Amino acid sequence: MNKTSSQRLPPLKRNWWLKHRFFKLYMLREATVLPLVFFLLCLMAGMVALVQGADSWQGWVGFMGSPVVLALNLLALAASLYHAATFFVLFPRVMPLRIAGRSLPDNMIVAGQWAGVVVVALLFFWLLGRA
Amino acid sequence: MRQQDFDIVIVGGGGAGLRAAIGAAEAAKEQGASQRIAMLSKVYPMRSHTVAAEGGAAAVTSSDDTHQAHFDDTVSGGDWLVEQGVVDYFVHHAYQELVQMERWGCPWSRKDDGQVQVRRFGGMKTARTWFAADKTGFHMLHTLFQTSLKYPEIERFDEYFVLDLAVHEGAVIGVIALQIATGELTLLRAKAVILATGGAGRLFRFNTNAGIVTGDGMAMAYRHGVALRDMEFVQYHPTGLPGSGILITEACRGEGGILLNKDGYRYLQDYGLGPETPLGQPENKYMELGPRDKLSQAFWQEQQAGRTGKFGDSDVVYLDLRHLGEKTILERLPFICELAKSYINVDPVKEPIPIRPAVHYTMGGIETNPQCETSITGLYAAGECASVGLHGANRLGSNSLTELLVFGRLAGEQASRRAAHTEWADSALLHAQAERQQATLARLCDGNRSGENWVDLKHAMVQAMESGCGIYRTEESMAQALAQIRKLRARYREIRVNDASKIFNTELLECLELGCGLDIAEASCLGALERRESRGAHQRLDEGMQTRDDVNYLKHSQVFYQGEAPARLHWQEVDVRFSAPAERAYGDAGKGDKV
Amino acid sequence: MSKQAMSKPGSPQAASHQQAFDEPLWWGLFSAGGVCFAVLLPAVILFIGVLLPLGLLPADALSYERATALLFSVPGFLFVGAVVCLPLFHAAHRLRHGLFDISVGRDGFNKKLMYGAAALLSMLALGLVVAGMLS
Amino acid sequence: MNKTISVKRYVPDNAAESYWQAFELPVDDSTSLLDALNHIKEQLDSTLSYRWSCRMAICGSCGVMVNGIPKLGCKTFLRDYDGEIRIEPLAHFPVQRDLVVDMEIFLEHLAAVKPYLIDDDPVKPFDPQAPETYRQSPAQLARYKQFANCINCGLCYSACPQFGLNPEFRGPAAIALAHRYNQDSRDHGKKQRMAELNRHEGVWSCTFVGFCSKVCPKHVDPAAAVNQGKVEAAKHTLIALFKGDEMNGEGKAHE
Ligand SMILES: Cc1cc2nc3c(=O)[nH]c(=O)nc-3n(C[C@H](O)[C@H](O)[C@H](O)COP(=O)(O)OP(=O)(O)OC[C@H]3O[C@@H](n4cnc5c(N)ncnc54)[C@H](O)[C@@H]3O)c2cc1C
Ligand code: SF4
Ligand code: F3S
Ligand code: FES
Repeated sequence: MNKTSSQRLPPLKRNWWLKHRFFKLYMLREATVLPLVFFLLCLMAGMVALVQGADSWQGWVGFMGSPVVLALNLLALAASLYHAATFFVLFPRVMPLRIAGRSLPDNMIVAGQWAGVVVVALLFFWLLGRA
Repeated sequence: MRQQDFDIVIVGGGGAGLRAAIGAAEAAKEQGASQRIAMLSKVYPMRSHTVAAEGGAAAVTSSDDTHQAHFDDTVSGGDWLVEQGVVDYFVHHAYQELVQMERWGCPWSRKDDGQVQVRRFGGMKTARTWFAADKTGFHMLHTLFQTSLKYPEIERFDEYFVLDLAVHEGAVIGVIALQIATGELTLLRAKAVILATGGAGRLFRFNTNAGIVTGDGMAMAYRHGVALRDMEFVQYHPTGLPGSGILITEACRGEGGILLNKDGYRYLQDYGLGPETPLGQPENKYMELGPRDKLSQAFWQEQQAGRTGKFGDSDVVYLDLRHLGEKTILERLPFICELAKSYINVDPVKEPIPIRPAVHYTMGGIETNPQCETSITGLYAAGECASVGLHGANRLGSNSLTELLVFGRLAGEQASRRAAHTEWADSALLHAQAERQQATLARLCDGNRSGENWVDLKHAMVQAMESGCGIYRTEESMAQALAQIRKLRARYREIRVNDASKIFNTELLECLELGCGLDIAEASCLGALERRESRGAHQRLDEGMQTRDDVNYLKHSQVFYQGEAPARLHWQEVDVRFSAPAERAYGDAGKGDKV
Repeated sequence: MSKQAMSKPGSPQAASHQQAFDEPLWWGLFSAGGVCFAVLLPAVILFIGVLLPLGLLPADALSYERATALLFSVPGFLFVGAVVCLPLFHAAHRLRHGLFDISVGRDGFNKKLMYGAAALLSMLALGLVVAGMLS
Repeated sequence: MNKTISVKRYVPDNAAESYWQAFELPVDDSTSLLDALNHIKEQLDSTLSYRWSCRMAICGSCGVMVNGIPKLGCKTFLRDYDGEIRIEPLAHFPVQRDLVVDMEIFLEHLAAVKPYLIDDDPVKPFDPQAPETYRQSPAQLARYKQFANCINCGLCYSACPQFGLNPEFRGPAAIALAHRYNQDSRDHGKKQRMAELNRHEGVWSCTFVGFCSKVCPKHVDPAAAVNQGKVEAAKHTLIALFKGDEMNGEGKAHE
């Protein structure tokens, strides 16, 4: 009582996350949304192009093939996989699944989610991969 | 100097202190009174030593158990040096207190049908020990602490070191405390004070106790004329880790762990605890489930005979759990695995754990009557610091956690009732005593004085206690220890603190604790020397004193403080109204025990 | 005395605490978006962002006609919801907190900015699908 | 073998600034950091202040930063460190002196979440004359057991940047404790606790950095608790919306 509880430290400096590997990886995880946003904006541009007609659409496909855009989207692909890797391990901790009172082992849940990624990819292959 | 007024002041935030605080708050509510309760502790309550208790808390639970049986176990466990009326009260109130804990959320381990599970414990005839995995004390302390947050009338003074009681004309009028963070003195005026400051295991070099278990409260009451009772009885726990002394709970043996000497032999059968019980079928009061004093003594005998192994520079025997199987070990004794792995790098699933006895529990303490009141009006004591008369010459494992609850509550209720019809004393009286404290502190921290170093004195004290008052004692060893302690007390008057800072001065606290330790160490040695018999934890090797002598020594020792002069000892009759002293027998020899 | 006073239940302070009823919504959108980002986006980026521009898909896989047919439909509407809108909210949430992490701006404002942008863009995206379906 | 450890010292009534002090001391395989500090205090410099008590990783007193990571001194062994060992007080708490930090705010956060069993209208009230326990199956116990193992050491607060950025954040241990009671089959206080958790400074300040769980010496996984708390808070909000309950404050007149 009457101790120093009113005492407060100044909040962290903005470079706090550079001090430890764990925090850098955290920031990297958070930063995966940057290339994601870029890709989403590309995608929306594509939709605009699609509404505008076949020529714009072709133009957009070309735009997507320009080296910088392609590189950024490759980055987005990597980001989505890194995001998946970090996100999937969180899931069983946020929502532990219990079957008959026993909780499902975490690695099973994680494996299940990766299976989902593969299934989606197969679906796309089925839809777009064949002529 | 700041002064604040409270109806009840509780010194100590361990199991006993917290239960007393809640008990007092409830009692005040019942009386329709509004009372302010202060609880002081030199550490945050959840750091108190109760947190380290592992094994469990006893109460008659299953339908085939009886109060009489728990009574008999406790009385014979204490080698008849117990207050039988107190034990009777205890066994009849144990169960309701454990249920109350459950109602407050304590995560007791459960049976499949949802009822609370009990385990076996040393010296208890039947399984009656409630447990929360192997962290019973931890869960009890946190449950009590968290529950105490419900009561706005309990005001906490965390990290306040209580220096002294204020006493006037035979009645307690308050306490004087040091706020550790600032070094400021605070006066708390009170109508009733409860001491719940825990034991004094740190008097000894090799012990299972936390660093804060230094007997401060015992010294405070003692210096004001209250008797310390039965201080010669110090429990050695048979299973401490070599090096640190960290406790490996008795529950390991309750679950079926066995003790082996270096030849892999279950040596306990040679010490009146046999015959050998089959592996995986522990039987109460046999072999590994004999009482702690007998087991520690057996270790000593094996050591003398050269049948102990070595771990580092400690002589050790081995606690083998492997036959219990990985699943049971990890489920029932997870904390033990963690401790053994971290502190000695042994995995109990794969290897036997090297262990040795270590000082564990202070049976004696501040003498109180069965209502927890001391000879000073308005001053109560409960928990390990008190000698209400429950443990006698040897405490049974898992009785003390229950004691905290039963007598913590009782002390709280009694204090609340007294406070209801007591007035505060004149503030001037407190201030006068506080001034004296301030002067003492100033002298201690006076950097211009050369003086004794607390580290030297502390090492000399624990050394003296260990060699003089160990598992086995002789007239000569105890006389030497007593003489040494008296010398150290004289040297302590010249002690000096190097650290002049007022803020969080832990060196000052060490010195204050050492002063307390030395005073009660004298009481402990004196009681030991004068008790010329062997009883419970007090075992002599002297000719003619190796057995119990009920004619001369069926008596409590009481030691009275005499300032700088040597302390004085008296003998006090024991309450044996229900059960006459009998042979204390275990193993097959104990079969004839009445049930 | 401050300590006890603060910590007691029912103290005036407790009552003045504001619950954050909007946060569950943002967090729900963030989580759903996170799942989509993790499960759907790798394939989407791979096929549309990489294979398509590299010409590694069969020629008519995403020809103008096929693309229009696929997108301007009810499944297409759902696709945009899952692949564009929810991930937008996911990104908005992380950006908002990221700005707080590096002490940029005030959270109250960042929050409006981020979720507002995500909402606008989402409406735009869904609007495009509807426009496509109507035309 | 000898090792050197550097300790960050700060004694406000002697000097306004903190400074580093190096100590060389003998160590063996079982020397814990706490042993080393005790050695320093007894043999090298008695003015060094730090907290400790149980020396067996259960009382939660002895948290410090070891090379920038929060650790229990008594559960950190010098055998695991080859290079330099730098000891600092726990991060994100105001330093009182040397390795001692002010934990008051942590205790405020703990107390604020009502960390006790709430059952205002029990089916069978407790009766000392005929005491009866609740029933709780081992499976029900298992739902909260892990979260009941917190020793209040505060390491997770030093690990959590969100607490560092905003000390009003209730923080991992307090929320884990609230979750422990919310998950307890005997408890009926979830609604009252939700009023506290469903705040910006409650569960919503957490961005699942997850370092709290990494450093937790008791495997409480507070990060999981906080984020399960988000699910609960979301459910609570939905229910409140549908029921049109009075949503701020303490819920019903429970006190
Ligand atoms: C390792 C271990 C395991 C044990 N296991 C069991 C078991 O399984 N079953 C069982 O029944 N018993 C067990 N015991 C015994 C039991 O735990 C203790 O007897 C009991 O916890 C003591 O509780 P207490 O409340 O009296 O004191 P403590 O919990 O020690 O609390 C003492 C309090 O007093 C305060 N205090 C002390 N001095 C001062 C001062 N000068 N100023 C201010 N405050 C002060 C402290 O801060 C603390 O809050 C075990 C003991 C040990 C050592
Ligand atoms: S959750 Fe873990 S790290 Fe945090 S206070 Fe509790 S025990 Fe310590
Ligand atoms: S580190 Fe902090 S942000 Fe959340 S997951 Fe742990 S509380
Ligand atoms: S000293 Fe108790 S946790 Fe380290």
